[in-house]
Amino acid sequence: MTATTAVDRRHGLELLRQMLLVRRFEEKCVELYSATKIRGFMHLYIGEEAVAVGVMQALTAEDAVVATYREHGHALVRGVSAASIMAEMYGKVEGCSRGRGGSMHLFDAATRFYGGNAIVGGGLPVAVGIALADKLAGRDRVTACFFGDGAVAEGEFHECLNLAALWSLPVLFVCENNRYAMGTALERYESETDLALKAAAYEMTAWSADGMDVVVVEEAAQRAAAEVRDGRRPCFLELRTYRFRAHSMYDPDLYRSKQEIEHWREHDPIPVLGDRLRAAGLLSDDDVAGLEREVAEEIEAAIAVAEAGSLEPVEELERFVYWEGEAP
Amino acid sequence: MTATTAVDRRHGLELLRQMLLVRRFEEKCVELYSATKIRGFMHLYIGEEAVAVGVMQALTAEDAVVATYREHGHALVRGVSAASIMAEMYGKVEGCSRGRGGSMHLFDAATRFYGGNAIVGGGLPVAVGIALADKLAGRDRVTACFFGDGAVAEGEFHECLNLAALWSLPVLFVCENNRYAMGTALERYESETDLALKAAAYEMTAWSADGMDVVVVEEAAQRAAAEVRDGRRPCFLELRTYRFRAHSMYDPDLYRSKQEIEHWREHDPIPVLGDRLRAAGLLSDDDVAGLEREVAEEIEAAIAVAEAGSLEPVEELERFVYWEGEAP
Amino acid sequence: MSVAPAATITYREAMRDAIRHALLADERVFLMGEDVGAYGGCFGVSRGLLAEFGPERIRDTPLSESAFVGAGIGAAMAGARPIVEVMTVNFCLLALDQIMNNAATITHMSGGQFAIPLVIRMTTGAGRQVAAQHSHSLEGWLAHIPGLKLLAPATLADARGMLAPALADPNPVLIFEHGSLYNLEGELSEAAEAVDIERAAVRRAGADVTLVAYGGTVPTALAAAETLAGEGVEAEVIDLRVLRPLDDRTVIESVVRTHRAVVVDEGWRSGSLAAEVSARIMEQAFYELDAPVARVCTAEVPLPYAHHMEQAALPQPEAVVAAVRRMTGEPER
Amino acid sequence: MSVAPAATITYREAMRDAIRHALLADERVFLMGEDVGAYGGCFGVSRGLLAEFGPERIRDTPLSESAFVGAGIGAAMAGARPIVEVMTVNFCLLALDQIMNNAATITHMSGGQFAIPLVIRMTTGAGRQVAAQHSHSLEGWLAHIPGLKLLAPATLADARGMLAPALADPNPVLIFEHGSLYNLEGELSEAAEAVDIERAAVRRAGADVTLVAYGGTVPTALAAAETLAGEGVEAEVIDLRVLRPLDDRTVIESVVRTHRAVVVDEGWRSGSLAAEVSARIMEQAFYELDAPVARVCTAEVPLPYAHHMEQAALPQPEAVVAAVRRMTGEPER
Ligand SMILES: Cc1ncc(C[n+]2csc(CCOP(=O)(O)OP(=O)(O)O)c2C)c(N)n1
Ligand SMILES: Cc1ncc(C[n+]2csc(CCOP(=O)(O)OP(=O)(O)O)c2C)c(N)n1
Ligand SMILES: [Mg+2]
Ligand SMILES: [Mg+2]
Repeated sequence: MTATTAVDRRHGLELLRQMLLVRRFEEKCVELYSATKIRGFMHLYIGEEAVAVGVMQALTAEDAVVATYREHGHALVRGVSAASIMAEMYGKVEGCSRGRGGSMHLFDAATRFYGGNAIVGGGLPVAVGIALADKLAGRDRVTACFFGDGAVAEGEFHECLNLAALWSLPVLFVCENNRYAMGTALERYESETDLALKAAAYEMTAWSADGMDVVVVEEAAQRAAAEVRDGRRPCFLELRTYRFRAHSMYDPDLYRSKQEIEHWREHDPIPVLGDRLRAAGLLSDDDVAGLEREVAEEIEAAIAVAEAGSLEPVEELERFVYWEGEAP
Repeated sequence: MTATTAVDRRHGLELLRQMLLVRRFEEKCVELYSATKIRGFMHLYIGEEAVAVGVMQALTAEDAVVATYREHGHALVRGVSAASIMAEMYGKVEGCSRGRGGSMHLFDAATRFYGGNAIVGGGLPVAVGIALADKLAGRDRVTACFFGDGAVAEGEFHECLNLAALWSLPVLFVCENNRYAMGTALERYESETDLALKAAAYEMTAWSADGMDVVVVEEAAQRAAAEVRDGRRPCFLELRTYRFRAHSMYDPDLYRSKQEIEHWREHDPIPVLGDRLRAAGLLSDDDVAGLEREVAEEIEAAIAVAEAGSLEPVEELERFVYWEGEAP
Repeated sequence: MSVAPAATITYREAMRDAIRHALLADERVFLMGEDVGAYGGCFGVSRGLLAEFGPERIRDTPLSESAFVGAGIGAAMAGARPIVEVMTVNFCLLALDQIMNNAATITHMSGGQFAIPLVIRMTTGAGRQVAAQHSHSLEGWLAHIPGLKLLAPATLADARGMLAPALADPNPVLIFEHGSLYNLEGELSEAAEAVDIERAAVRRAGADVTLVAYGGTVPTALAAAETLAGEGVEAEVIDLRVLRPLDDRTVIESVVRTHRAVVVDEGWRSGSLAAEVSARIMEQAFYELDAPVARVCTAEVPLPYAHHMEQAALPQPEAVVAAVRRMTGEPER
Repeated sequence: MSVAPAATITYREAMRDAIRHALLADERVFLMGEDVGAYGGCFGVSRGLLAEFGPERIRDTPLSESAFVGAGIGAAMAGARPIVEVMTVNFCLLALDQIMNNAATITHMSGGQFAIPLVIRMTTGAGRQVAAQHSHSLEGWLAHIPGLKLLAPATLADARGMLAPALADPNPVLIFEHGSLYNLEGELSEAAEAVDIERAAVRRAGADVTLVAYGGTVPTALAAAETLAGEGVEAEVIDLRVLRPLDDRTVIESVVRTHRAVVVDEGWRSGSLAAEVSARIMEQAFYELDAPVARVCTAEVPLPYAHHMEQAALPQPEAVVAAVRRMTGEPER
């Protein structure tokens, strides 16, 4: 699928800004990880930004999002503040999960961001349930569920696609196919590597699209989201992408070739969009400089908040094991 | 798929004998259940006999079988003695599982009958593993794995088809599609009800066949088994059948119509084969009478063994929790 | 208990009543699970509800335990009030990742942003000769998991009264219905009163020994108490009712009076809830004990099919009585 | 221990050695799991093995825990000797049905017809700020299941020596490798001797109090013992090593000498293995106790990400020392 619509300048710049924000934010996270400000598992989205940015364009504020442990980008683009995300990774109480979740468990009720789930496939049933609740309550909403290619092998994937299709639930299944589950290449763990084909087993409409071109992603997502909204049934979207960095900060990255990585870097979604906009005369060097400045300031401000943030008193350790107060 | 091969008399009579054995055996089980000689859960295969009988024809003594809790027929046809099965259901130590398993857990190492598994879908990974061990040891064997339509919804189904296809394991997946998972009709729990289509998601060859005609089943099974043996890869076989009785002895059977049951009874696999053989001049009333007598005697003898059998001393309760003696 | 007119009812009917009332009281409530609809529930609990409430609120699910339990979690997070039926505790193993890693965890992991007002019902227990894979008693074991609440109704009043407060609770609540109790019959006031879901209950008062039980072993303990009474030993029988958070205060107060305790548990002995109760008595009432706390649990074997073997594996009143006799025979220190 | 030349080795290398030797010793042995091959194992344990033994014996699996754990069961029943790696204990929840309903059950349920010589390895434990879903310590909890054997190597010798006897065992054996131990370094004889997998081990002798620990809490208990020694209190440290079947004899013999015990367990307190140990001491050594057995366990919360909160939740040497002080301060009865 290739892009057919022309992008107007305002929207084009916004797409670029969002991808730059995610990219620069995570580049900073790497520094902060080395500086031991951030700990635990940290999974970078660098190279895959077009997927979250493109798909989120198709969602409204009422829609819901379920993501994985590789979700910094999804949270940022969804509108969770960079400051609350950074504070979370610092383990500060100002964090979007009060420092209890960390990088893999960003949550934000305000934007219906139902988390960062670190069990592969674990978010899919939750997404199906959110869509079920919305449907039962007669709320016309979409739940976008992001997961990786590796999650397709889990039994829950199969159970959830069937359940969503059987009950005509408004779930947009977004498979971020970066061709690896940790160090295992797709063809080494799936007998059928055309992931969009899987949806046919559930009578679910599916599309595959180039996940390195944000304009293409947005177009595919708009079509799929419209299908979910108006068709009142789930859809499956496979976005072919690639992670430029290792799986996590612990990964020696020994299972793929430098050439392969280089090949994909040539499709870096940020220059891809930049070139497209320049070619259409919609982007200048000043624009880029301006966006970089804007993004850098947002990130610096976020770090300042995180640095200035406070550690939750250990006396509060046992809080929130159970919900405090009345049911909402 | 309809039968193309003519059946010779000897084989035709043997197929009929096996189906009659299973049918009469279970009819007796119903009586014995009412007489409280048999307890616990008991699931009848009545109406589905052509499936186990037809498929088993394609297996050799070296092949392996994994079945479900509805496995009296599979065990009998595989060659587990009626006496040891009946004794098992009586809870006697002479039973094929020493009375520890009961109706749902018939086991017999001698015939590579890896059991009756009562967790829906629970036998599939075991079958995949048996096939893996055979393959790694260079043994040219097939593992036939029987399961119901309901099992297709379980995540394990999805995981196991992928694993078997990915690793080219010699598993013959036999889906006994009797259109109900307990009281839930297939179309009420599967978004795509054409079960053979599911195999495509794993690049696995699949066939559907009429499960009420044992000759058709055997033909399909022979083809599939040959494919597994020679192609050294798994195959999926869907056999469309129907259970004439309730799901279990506890089931009030309120979820389907008398007409539906009547319609299917018109395709009872035993008369279907009888008529076919009679039409070909291969079967006489005397033959049938002879088979009935033979089968009745075998069952009476089995009951005698079960009645005369002994109860395991309670002192042996904790035996076999761990394997006794050296690893085999 | 109540002054409203009383009627004869079974435990099964009491559960059905409770579900009906919940569906009538709050349109956010729905029931989903395997065969809860057309079949009427594997144990007949939901019979008639599909006809009364329709397929949107009484949802038959595919055999996909992980998906529909997880869907219950998501639905609860999004404002619904799901009652998820896992046909039996044996099958909840397939959904345990969702239960432990999502239901029990998300409220805390999100810093208190999401409540999970979810109820999961399961039938539990052995005794019907359904063999190893279908005879688990895992509720005591599952009580290990922080973030969950676990209930074990052992009386008609609890069978009917526990669901409403469980649904009102903003946390995931698991309700375990012991298969042997469904046909329990008795009088129960017509008014479906809610009961507390915090405290254990003293089912029988006694000064000589404390018998601690829950779910399917409450009748066992009461039967043992009867026998003991005949021997002049007055046993106090405590029904834990709530397996997590455990109401140890009620247990300790009793032990302080009786100085002896036997815990009766259908779970396998090692790592049983009975071990936890024993450890808490050790920690909180050691100096009150005249004898070591004893446990009567299920033998550490997969449950066998044969009737005599299964019964030999399960905790019997005789074993409880024997444990008490050994204890009261024990020389004081 | 041994007279063979000793070399410096890490716990990770010791595990790798053990797997290598097993693969070399018996062609029926193979290793399968997520990322055991090309990636070299999530924690680097199997690095290099794919190159040495090839993809037939070092099998990378899809993310399908239930399928490949169950496949290990079937393969073992059919004569293979699988070593299945479940990347971490957190993910074994997805395979628990296979583990409890097949691996732990089939030998008994089949009347002793099928052996299941299967080894399942998992990394376990908290302490690395990987938050609630990745920080479970479930090995003590899983020790509830009859039919399984559970091992928790806490030393280099056990890391290298437990695999061979586990593979030789005709039953399913689960081996839990605590993440905090992989970089443990020390001298170990070149000869890969097998160790017993039946008995607990006294890691430090002492007459005043018994500290019972396993896996990740053995270093915690030893650290506490050091501190206590400085205060003139000699603690005996017992490493359970085998979580099922539990070697309570070694524990009881120690308690009979010391009259006091503290159980240190990284599992959540309620329903922990520590509760079982406490209950067994109650049952077998009650009259020997000068004070109630104490437990130092993980707080009953999903593990938080923030370092200070996570550390506050986990059992620390200071808490063990404090528990012993309370105990020794306790007036004798
Ligand atoms: C159930 C489960 N098994 C294993 C893991 C360990 N693990 C974390 S991420 C990952 C790879 C997932 O790959 P994919 O789904 O493609 O997502 P990606 O990391 O490529 O974005 C694995 C195996 C896990 N978190 N959950
Ligand atoms: C995992 C699991 N969930 C639920 C059950 C209860 N149960 C037993 S049989 C059955 C229906 C299975 O239907 P199908 O697979 O079509 O087999 P059939 O009984 O029709 O032969 C159910 C729901 C079970 N045994 N295991
Ligand atoms: Mg991936
Ligand atoms: Mg069926």
